Amino acid sequence: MALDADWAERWVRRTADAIADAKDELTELDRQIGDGDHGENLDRGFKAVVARLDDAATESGPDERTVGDVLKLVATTLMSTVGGASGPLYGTAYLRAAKVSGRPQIDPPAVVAVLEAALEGVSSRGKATVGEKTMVDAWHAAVEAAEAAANDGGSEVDVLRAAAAAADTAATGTIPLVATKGRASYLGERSAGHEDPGARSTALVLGAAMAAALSGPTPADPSSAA
Amino acid sequence: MALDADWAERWVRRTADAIADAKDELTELDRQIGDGDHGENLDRGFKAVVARLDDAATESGPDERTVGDVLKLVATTLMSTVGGASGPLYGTAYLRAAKVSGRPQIDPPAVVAVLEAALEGVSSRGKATVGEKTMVDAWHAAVEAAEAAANDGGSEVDVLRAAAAAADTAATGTIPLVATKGRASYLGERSAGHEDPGARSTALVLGAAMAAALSGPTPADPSSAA
Amino acid sequence: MKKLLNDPADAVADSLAGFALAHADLVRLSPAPVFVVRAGGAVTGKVGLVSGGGSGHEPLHAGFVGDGMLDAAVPGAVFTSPTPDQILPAIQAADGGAGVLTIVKNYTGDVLNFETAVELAVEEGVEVASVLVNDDVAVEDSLYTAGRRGVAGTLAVEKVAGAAADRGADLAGVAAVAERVIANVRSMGVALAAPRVPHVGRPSFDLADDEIEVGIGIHGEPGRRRVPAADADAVTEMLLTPVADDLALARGERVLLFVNGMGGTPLSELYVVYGRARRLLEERGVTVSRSLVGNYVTSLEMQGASVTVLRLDDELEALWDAPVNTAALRW
Amino acid sequence: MKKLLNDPADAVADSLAGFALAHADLVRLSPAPVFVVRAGGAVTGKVGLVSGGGSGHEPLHAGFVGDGMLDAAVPGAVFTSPTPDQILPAIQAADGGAGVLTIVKNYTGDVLNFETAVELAVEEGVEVASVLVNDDVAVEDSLYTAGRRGVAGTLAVEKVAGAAADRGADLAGVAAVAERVIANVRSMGVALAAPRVPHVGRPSFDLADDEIEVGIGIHGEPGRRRVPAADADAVTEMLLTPVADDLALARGERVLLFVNGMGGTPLSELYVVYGRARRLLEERGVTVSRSLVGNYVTSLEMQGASVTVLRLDDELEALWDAPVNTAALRW
Ligand SMILES: Nc1ncnc2c1ncn2[C@@H]1O[C@H](COP(=O)(O)OP(=O)(O)O)[C@@H](O)[C@H]1O
Ligand SMILES: Nc1ncnc2c1ncn2[C@@H]1O[C@H](COP(=O)(O)OP(=O)(O)O)[C@@H](O)[C@H]1O
Ligand SMILES: [Mg+2]
Ligand SMILES: [Mg+2]
Ligand SMILES: [Mg+2]
Ligand SMILES: [Mg+2]
Repeated sequence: MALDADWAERWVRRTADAIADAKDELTELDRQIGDGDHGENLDRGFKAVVARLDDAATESGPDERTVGDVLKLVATTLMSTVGGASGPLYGTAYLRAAKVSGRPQIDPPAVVAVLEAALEGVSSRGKATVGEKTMVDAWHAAVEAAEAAANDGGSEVDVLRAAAAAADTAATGTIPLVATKGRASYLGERSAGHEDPGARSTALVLGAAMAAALSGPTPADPSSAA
Repeated sequence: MALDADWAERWVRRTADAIADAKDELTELDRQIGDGDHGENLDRGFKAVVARLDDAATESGPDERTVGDVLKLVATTLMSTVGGASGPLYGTAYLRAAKVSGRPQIDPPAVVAVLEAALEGVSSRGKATVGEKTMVDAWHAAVEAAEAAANDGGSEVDVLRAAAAAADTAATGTIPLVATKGRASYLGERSAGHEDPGARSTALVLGAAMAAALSGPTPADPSSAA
Repeated sequence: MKKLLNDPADAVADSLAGFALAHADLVRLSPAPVFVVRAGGAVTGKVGLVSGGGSGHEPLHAGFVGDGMLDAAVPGAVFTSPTPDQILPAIQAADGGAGVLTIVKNYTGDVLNFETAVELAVEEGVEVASVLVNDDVAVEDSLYTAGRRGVAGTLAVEKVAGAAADRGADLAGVAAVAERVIANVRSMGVALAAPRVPHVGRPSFDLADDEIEVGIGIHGEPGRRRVPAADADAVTEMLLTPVADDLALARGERVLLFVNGMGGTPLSELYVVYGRARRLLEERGVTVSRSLVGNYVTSLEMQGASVTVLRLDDELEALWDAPVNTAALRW
Repeated sequence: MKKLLNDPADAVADSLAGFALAHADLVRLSPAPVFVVRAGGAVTGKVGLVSGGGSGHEPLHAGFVGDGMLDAAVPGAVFTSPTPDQILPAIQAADGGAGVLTIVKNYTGDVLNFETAVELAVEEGVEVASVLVNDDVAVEDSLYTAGRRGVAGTLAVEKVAGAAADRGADLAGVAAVAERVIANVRSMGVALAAPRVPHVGRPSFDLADDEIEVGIGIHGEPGRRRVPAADADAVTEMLLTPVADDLALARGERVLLFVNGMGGTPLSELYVVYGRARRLLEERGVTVSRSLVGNYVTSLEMQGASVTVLRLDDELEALWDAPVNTAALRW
């Protein structure tokens, strides 16, 4: 099953649901070592993305979108609605990802390229490297695992499953770290012992990507009605 | 045993002790239906009175003071240190009481006159009458009881015991009343069910007067060392 | 109970000492008896304005000493009116030969202590007039109360009377304009959380998480009634409606709308209240031609706000607009 | 959680609407995308000043829009930096042809969002310079942090740069004077109780009754360390000492001393802190020649305060003294 614009839209809608469900958890993580708004920020952003997708869905005509078209819409919407650190970071991630996915369908190596582009976007924008207790840790682990799965000849789903699992582990792995980037760095040693909220939300984003790939289009999905 | 300036000084010192002991209780009563400062106000005032008495006590020479001299010192000190409603009210009470006790010693009818003058001072200054849930209720009851005791030929102690007991009962009697004067009147019906702090402090003042009369001068009393 | 204070007994003195240092260009502090006077002292030929009351309402009153407003302020202990021995020298210090107006908030304690001081000042040869501010519509002015309290409307009285004195009005004239403000200003307040008096160590009243206290004063007194917590629009209506009704505002009139913070509520919330109060006035056909929003007549760190409306005419508007230069109000 | 708000999601919009109505003589509000601009718009030939950041710090920044300070302010959601699509039109609205200086508090979010907006503005042909305010000595500026935060010192940068722009300095000149303030201003803050973000429903951090949080920022972030509660003198010393040390103040120097309230602490307590901080500076042989005390850079209703010191010279003093007419700062 190839990953197309429909998949991208399902991914984004599932992300919005996952973020909404985890809103309080993300905010609580951010309350511990940040300013307690990460869940609220992303929820506001992804709700806006879904609203724009809904608007677009009511337009008629065949779906001629590329994967990149959907990701670009996500990028610009997040940039203009999230604010904070995570707005520009996720915005840049989706923007770079969109640039390498301007095709109707993407295969496993292209999925890896999408994740690599996202990682590159986050790290160049935020100037963080692995181990600084940020979302970079989750994106980085995801890219490595995705590459390995693709090299092993895995399917799109295999690649995304590997990425999601690695991001989840990496998010948990931020717990003992001392933050040296972002708001948590103000706490110094006191930041250790808490999970980084951005790494956790990255794991949710990638989990949604895998689930969207697994589920395929369904008639109940408004995006497939267009 | 006649009541002289020494008695007046013992009265005032005992009042200061009684107020200090009851400070939190008075403040709590005032917190319920006022602004929570009555105990603090009176404690500040009577501590200042005691400080002035201590200063005076270090002066040598025979005690030529009248009862009124001591009460006047109390009046002016309270007026300049208590503030709030109770400062001028108690201040005027002691000032008027001082005016009718400018003698070295006072007998039972003179004790009644002192209490009457105090009541007159409070009511003329505060324009409250009996039943408005103020200290007037306690002073008024004290005067009536004192008169009755004096008419019955009671001693100074008898008169003060009657006054103190009546003030105590009257203070408790303010509980069901709805205040129509002072800060508690702002509460309307909500003021019912709480004892008036000023009526309670009046009962303490009169209790101290009786105790001072009962105890007599003792060598341990600094005022008798002069 | 955590506060940025040293010995609670020194709270007022420490605070005034800092205030006087920070605003040495505007005020001078008399440490004993305690009062604050305009840096240059009395202005010869100008009516002097003196106000005062319990501390805990900062910036009221000391923050309003300066050009175009008060000449002296007399702070008592926290929530306790000052004593005559403080008020008397403040009156004398404010007297530039044209007499002094005392502006007293209507509380038994303030009334009695100012009364005594004024008596003494008159004996000393100072010409004194007094006005009582009683703008709080939460209290019915009847035989069954000590009368309406003076709350945030006091600021308007002090500002307008100060401008009249600056313009050269005589004592009767300044008193008359002050009375005109008093006759046309009304307020009502709400508390979401009680203040904590330094030496008391606990909140002045107990309020559940879903209750608010409507019709509160500025001394941590409980209010007229306790109602379930509501949103800003609903709460604002509870405050604005009795104020506007009591003023009997007619269509076409114009007013000053003053939303005052009680000390512990964020400024951003005061603007939410302001916006709603303004719409409610506009719905009544009343024009808001002047506005003030901020923490001016506070009750320590009480959370809550009050809404004050002053009916304006050309003269009051001009006096409101006249220059003022004090620590807390300046234009 | 009681607040004077309607739907928490509308908190910022409702508050700004009220703010714009109350100060229509000074500012105009763009509702979508949200920003606040000086009533008259950009001043032709004058360098425009734009700042912004998360809401919840009121009166910062919108309260400083007006003559002699900011030309536009961009408020984000509570404690969340604004987005480029708000910042860009604010920059454009502030541009009077002489270029725009953006004054950004050093937080990753603000930096990234302003960076993007500035890029876009430059593409649109606006000349833009930017400065980063990072006055908070509680955070070490090292490889291991996101760098010092921008806190109350931001007010001084905005005031002084605003005066320089008013005087006719060009963009490079205004940026240079802003950098000079940044190089000479340091702050440190303490919290006694945490703020409560509208949509969160509980305090931003948990603090026991006998603990204070030293080295806090203005976003409800926990501070550098938690210490037992202490009196005002001791707490003030914890704030002033690192500030003065970091500035390496020498005897004979003169400074602005700014004691800033976090929103929920009574003004009277701020003056207690001011008095102590001033004595500590004087003990170091430093003269306090300018002072500011009040709630200017807040953190909703957080209880606490910060101490800011700005090293002054003749030029900075003159720019500080220059006239300013904004909702929150006026002289
Ligand atoms: N420089 C950075 N590089 C990468 N990620 C970062 C950086 N700074 C912050 N983050 C991520 O952003 C998350 C916080 O996002 P959010 O709470 O929405 O923004 P803010 O910190 O502005 O409130 C952190 O948990 C972290 O993962
Ligand atoms: N008009 C009045 N006449 C008589 N007593 C009064 C009057 N007003 C108040 N009081 C008394 O004063 C007491 C309050 O004193 P206090 O708390 O010290 O002053 P304040 O009310 O100014 O805080 C009340 O309990 C009441 O007994
Ligand atoms: Mg955050
Ligand atoms: Mg009281
Ligand atoms: Mg009192
Ligand atoms: Mg944030």
